[in-house]
Amino acid sequence: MLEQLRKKAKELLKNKEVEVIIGYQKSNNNSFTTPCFIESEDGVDRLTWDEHCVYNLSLYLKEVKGKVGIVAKGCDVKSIVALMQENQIDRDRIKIIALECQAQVDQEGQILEKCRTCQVHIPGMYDELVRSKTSPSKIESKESDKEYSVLEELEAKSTPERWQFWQRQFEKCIRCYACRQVCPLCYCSECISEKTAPQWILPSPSLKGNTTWNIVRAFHLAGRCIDCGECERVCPVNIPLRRLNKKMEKEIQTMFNYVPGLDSKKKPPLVDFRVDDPQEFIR
Amino acid sequence: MARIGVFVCHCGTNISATVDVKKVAEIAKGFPGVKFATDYRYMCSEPGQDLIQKMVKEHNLTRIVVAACSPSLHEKTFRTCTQNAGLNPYFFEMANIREQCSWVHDDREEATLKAIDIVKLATAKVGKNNPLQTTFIPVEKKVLIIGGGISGIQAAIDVAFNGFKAVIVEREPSIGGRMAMFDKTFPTLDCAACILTPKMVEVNQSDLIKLYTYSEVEEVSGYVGNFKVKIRRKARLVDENKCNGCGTCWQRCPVRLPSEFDMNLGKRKAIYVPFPQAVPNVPVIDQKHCLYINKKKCGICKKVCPFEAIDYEQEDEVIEEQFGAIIVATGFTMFDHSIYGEYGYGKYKNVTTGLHFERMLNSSGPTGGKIVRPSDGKEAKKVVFIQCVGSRDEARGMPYCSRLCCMYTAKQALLLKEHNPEAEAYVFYIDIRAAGKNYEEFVERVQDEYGATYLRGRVSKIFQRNGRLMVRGCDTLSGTQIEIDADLVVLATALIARPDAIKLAQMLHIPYDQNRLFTEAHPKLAPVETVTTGVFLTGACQSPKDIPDTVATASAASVKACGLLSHEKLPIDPQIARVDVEICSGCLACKEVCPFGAIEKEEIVDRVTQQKRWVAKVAPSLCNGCGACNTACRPGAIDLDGFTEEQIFGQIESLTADKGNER
Amino acid sequence: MMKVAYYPGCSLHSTAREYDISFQLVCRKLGIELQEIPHWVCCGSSPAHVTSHLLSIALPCKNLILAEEMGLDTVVAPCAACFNRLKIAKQEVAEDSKLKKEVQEVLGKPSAGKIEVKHPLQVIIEDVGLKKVEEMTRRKLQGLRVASYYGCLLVRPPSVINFDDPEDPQSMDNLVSALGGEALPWAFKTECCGASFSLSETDIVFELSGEILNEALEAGAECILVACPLCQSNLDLRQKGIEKRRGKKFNLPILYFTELLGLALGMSMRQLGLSRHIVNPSKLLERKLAVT
Amino acid sequence: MNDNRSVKEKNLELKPSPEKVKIAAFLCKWCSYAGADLAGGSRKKYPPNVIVIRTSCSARTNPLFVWKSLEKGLDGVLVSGCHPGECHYSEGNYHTRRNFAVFRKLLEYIGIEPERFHMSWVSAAEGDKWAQVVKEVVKTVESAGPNTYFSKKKEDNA
Amino acid sequence: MKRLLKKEELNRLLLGLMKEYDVIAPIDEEGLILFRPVTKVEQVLWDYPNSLKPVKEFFLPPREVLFQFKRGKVQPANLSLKKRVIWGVRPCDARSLLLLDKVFLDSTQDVYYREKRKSTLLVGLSCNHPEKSCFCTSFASGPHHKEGMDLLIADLEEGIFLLESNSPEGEQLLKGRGKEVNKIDEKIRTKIKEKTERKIERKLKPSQFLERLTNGFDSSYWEKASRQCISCGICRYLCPTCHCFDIADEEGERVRFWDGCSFRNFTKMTSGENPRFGKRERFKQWYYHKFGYFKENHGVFLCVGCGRCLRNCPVKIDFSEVLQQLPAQAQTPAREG
Repeated sequence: MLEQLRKKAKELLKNKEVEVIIGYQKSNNNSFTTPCFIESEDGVDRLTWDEHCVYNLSLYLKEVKGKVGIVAKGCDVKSIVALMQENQIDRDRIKIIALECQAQVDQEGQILEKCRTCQVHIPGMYDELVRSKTSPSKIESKESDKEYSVLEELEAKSTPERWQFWQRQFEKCIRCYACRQVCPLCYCSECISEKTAPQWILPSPSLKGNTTWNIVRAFHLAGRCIDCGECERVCPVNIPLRRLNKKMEKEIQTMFNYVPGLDSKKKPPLVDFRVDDPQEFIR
Repeated sequence: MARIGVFVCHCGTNISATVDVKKVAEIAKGFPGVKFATDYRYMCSEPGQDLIQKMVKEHNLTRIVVAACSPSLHEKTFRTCTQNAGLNPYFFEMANIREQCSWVHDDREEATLKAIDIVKLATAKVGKNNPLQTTFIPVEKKVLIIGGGISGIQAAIDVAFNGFKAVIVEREPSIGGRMAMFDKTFPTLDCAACILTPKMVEVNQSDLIKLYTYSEVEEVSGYVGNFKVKIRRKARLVDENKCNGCGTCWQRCPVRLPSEFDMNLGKRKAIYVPFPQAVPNVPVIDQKHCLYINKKKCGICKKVCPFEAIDYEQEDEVIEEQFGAIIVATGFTMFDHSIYGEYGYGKYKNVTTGLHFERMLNSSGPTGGKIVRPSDGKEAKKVVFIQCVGSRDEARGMPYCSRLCCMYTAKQALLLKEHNPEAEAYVFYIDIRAAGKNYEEFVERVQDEYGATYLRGRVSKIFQRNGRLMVRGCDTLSGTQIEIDADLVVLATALIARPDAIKLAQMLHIPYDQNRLFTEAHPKLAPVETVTTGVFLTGACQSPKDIPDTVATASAASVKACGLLSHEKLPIDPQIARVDVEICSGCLACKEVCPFGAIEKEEIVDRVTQQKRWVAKVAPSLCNGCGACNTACRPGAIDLDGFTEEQIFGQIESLTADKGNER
Repeated sequence: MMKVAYYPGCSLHSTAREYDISFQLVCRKLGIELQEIPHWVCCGSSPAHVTSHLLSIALPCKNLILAEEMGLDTVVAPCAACFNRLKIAKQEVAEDSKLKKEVQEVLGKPSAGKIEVKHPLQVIIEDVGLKKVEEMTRRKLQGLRVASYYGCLLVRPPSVINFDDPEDPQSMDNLVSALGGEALPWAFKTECCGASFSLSETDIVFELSGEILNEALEAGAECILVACPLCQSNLDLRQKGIEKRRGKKFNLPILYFTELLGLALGMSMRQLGLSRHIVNPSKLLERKLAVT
Repeated sequence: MNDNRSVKEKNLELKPSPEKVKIAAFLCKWCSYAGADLAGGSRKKYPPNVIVIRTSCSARTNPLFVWKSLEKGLDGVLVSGCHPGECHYSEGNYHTRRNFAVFRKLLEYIGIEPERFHMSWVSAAEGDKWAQVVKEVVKTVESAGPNTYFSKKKEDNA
Repeated sequence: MKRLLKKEELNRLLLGLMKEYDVIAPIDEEGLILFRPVTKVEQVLWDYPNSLKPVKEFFLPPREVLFQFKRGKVQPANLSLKKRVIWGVRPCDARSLLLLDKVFLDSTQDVYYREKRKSTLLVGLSCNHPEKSCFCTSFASGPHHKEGMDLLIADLEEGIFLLESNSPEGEQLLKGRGKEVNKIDEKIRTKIKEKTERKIERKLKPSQFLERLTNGFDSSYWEKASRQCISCGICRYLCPTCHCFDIADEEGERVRFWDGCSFRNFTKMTSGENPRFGKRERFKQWYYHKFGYFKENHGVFLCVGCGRCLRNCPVKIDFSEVLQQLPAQAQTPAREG
């Protein structure tokens, strides 16, 4: 697959379809895979593709100007679709080199939870598609592979227990905002956390401020987050952030039958409505 | 820092009865920013308002809080007063300590504590109020009148008289409404046609009034001064300009159908004019029954028409027009009495309603003025009138009195006796409601001079016995049961709202009550207005009314509408949305949720990066100030003046100040 | 096979024996197994609810409890007054928790809740169904002209009974047409017959029942069908007196709908106890139905 | 009332009794606020625990206001607007319904008792419904007890 | 003074400390190695690379209440706190405090910081198994340095520890404990020291950094180098020497809390003007402050080589690589990034 990727990237650069390609590379001295920006044809050889390409490169699209090529997995493509729904992406300047991706692994080599329930091993939208020759090895499915099984444990808890659990997690937060900065859908030039008049979110890492920050973040991503899992990966204090966003995804899917990141023409759920929306909770 | 003045009103005793107004004023002095607080018996009175203006000067106050009644009553009053005191009218907030405090709590201690919280909330909000300037929008000098009955006609005439253009949209082929069906009118026994037809002609001839008959309002958008209305002109299949109403076509038309105008007592043709004095006097083809339309046979009307006015290919036409104000005059419809088993479930032909009787009374009606039994056409000597059929019947969900049935029944009894002196009229009633001018005298005359028998009691059963209607009831005044073998029974059925009233209400965004009658802005102070500025109500669509009241409200509504149109431009509420382009990231979630299409995207050059980017832009004239965009905007880049984030945040904070945010 | 609790009520074991006999025979024929409620008590009809509301509710509740203890889910009460009392008691206890507590104190047991109260006419129309009845008829009514008289308790108050139409009921009429008779439309189906004034104020009964008989005659009836022992007795027992007072011959046999149904199902007049009627129905029935 | 104690002492003396729950109600000014006024007009009595914050439309009530109220110590929050189809701005309440259908799930998920957040549709003609809603809401919030989410634990600085 | 102690003797020392001081030591909290107050010896971790959050958090806390105010009454935070011991500090972290002292104690003294420093003893633990990302040796420090500590514990393996005091208080703690240190122990200790130092392969040449930086200030290289950075706060917050903070009022409290020059609003002024708005400027600032300005002002690099920024960067940026690829001469066009 790697040669195909490099060949396609070289082609795009050669006939000036793009000025820069955002991809993955092995950083030279150590064994890490990191994002990279290729601007010349011969730089293409630095491109790599393995199971450590966990980064969602679409977050760079808002800063990199001009004609851009981007190497994207199925989940990354979904976030590009979500960005298109919110007028953040001009599709014509983007060339998507999509890769068939079986699964990515974390630092300990374990398959990421999100890949177990992934429906987009073959990305839904692309300009170029790189398929793997050999038939991909099926990841042996575990019983916990149901879409929202990750939530069951917490949902089973009682309300006070859940409050204790999340208070314990939010207490650890140091407000480094890595979860916000890594998320492709957190593109606001001025986040509400920086508002001082009124001061919606207390800026210091107090328990009250952290709780409000995490609630606002979860609500602002409701119906938009495509579960690329980057926020949970980058959180230095291991707060299970995916479990917040996944819960919102589950509720929105049950109530409004909407799955984010599949159709760039569709209106995101929280700016849309149907006359027969559920209202059993309203007196 | 704001210098706030708090004025606590006693409202006579409405507030001071359960709220210790002195203590509220005293405590208010301690609130942040409050520099002056007092209480007074009637803040909305002249001296009350003078007090405010005096204190503003004395303590150079910059913000005013009046703790009294609901803003829906006196917010305007005090805004003007604040302006007269030299401050921006929006530097004022009302604390509702009457409807939402003194009137709903009886424990004095609790009511006072709550009043204090409400005042604290108002002071917190007023401290954050921005100075808003009223902006103005042009006014379309034309009134839309929905409904062409007597109320629509009268309104149109008055609007034209004031020199403004009016457009009547009438669903039926002709204007005239219910009144056109009547024979005489009470209490003067004027002939309905004699007093209605000249007004119909006046409407038709007036060059300021445009008639869209056989048409319906389909869509209303925009707001006061700038309503955009889509009107569907249903295809008449007759060209109005060519036809002069000679009538050759409907005389030769072979299809005979029951005439709805004559309450199915008479006949009409497939191409017909509902009644002789119809305005416009242009027939309409009933597409459901016309032979040509359905089976491509006949087509006589087209052949005989001297002016080629018939056009079978005519299509519905939807036109869009701009209006400054809308007067709703859609009238009423009759209660369906067939749900009453006692009166025979509508099975007996001779059990009719007031409108059937009216059509029989009418000389140009189906019976030429003779009162007959619909079953066999024989003359009806013994007629029983039954009042309150549907009205005042809680069990049928109809609690209200339809106000005018007692009067038209009396009139009909009188006319029955006039048409045939030997005829006997019996009226079963609960209470006679004759409150208008010369009404009571009229009913007395019908009983004394014309010998109508009034029986105070309900009818328990009507049944048939060898061709005659046996009416069983009781007369509570004599305490006996009565059985009358009647030729004809006339039910005074209730006046109810049109079946599609709710659809129209939602189109116009006006509220309606549980009886689907449109709700006026205020039952006493604004009976012909609605909460939606620019939309007015007249006639029975608001509640059942007789002709005198209908004409009165029609004139009132037209004066209100013309009052609006007499302004060159209209002040619009400055409490609308505002975008902070520094923060806006151009996601346009606000544009998606805006019900009025008031938000568009705009390309600007970023101040810091000097690069082009998209941001949202609000069109002040279109924005109605709902604030949906505020919630949709994640970074909080769009704010709604009058209900800004800071104001609401300040209110929440003041509410929880005593809860102690100390840890 | 449908099992149903049977509440006969005082009149079906006395003045209305033929209603009981015909009902039992018809049920056996139609496959309905009746189990009389052991130790049933008075249903608390008019004498009770005039004196004490609690008594008028506790009595029927007692019967409902007894029926429920038989483990059946429906109780049938042929007499319209009993049917009415059971229905009203069940609804009032369900809606008024204070009353429910009082009844529980009086009866010493939690009051009944789940059992359904039905009238035999309802069971025949709703559970057996007219189609099946039609298939089982062996003797058509040969166009016998019948005026069905429902009385004032069988279909009212509609909010509690909610069976058939309170103003113009059709269930007996449908039964008659299904059996081949001619159901006459007439207006006095639910007019009051004078009920229990029969003893204390007999001339009221003469007046009211007279109206009913006269109206039925006017409508061309050959006989009147009833579903309540009291209606039957007023129209039947008092018919002679009424004829004397009005100076007009009626000679209208007053039959229970179960008797007519029995005849249609092939039973004989004697079996159905028709001989007990004051106005003798045998001449009419022999002429019309050729039945002995 | 001629005591001469300074305002500050008096202010403190009027501390509301702690166990009385305090509830904020965000009412849309066209329907629910008018309904509350009608309840006043018809002298319907209901408990004083609910304080009204008037908004232009229920759609203006940002779920963040609800969280901010709970975070700052209020015991319950009620959001009320016009019945669907009757919104003065025609679609406002549809958006409110969706926003809070999602937000209430988030609140419950992180451990806020469901008894603390309520929504209702109250029209301008439903004075008695407003009184009824207030009574029910106050009873339910009282069952959840005072809001102690952020108040009892000492915030440590270390 | 140097002494040799066995493991249980060391535990007894720790127990003794617990009675007299608040002892803070590294523990494993749900997989995160953090310094926390401890009350039982078993809680204390012994073999761990380094904590996630540096000991800076006990001197410049992530959030600190400067004073409280209510209705015009101000109530300053009480500065005096119970004497405490931070046990198991790594040499790089201990040295970082010396750098922070230059910022908070040199010219104007930060009273909050000073009181915390005064009432804290540092008992260090030398590293025998450094991480691959460690490079303390490149910044005048080392796995066995005792700079900035009161007492250093060197693990001689086989359960024997060589304790060396580095301050009067350190000496106080050591008095009368364990055995004398003889030559052989000294030799074992220096052998382990050299072995660990050799384990640290990552070598940097910070000397050229200053010169490269001064030349490359306007180089377009920074545009390319900064593209990969997502401007989060991790490298700033977890760096033991980064000390920027913001101050805000929160519900009646004036609080000081960590801030990072990576954030866009770090230099946003009230007027809306923002000198370092772009990612390029903000990315550069970290390098110039640590290896440029601080070196010029205080003569020493603001880095102790603990490697936290390399381990925790979400996009795996290695600052040493960035600096090495910064073109030596300003004018040569930027080489392919």
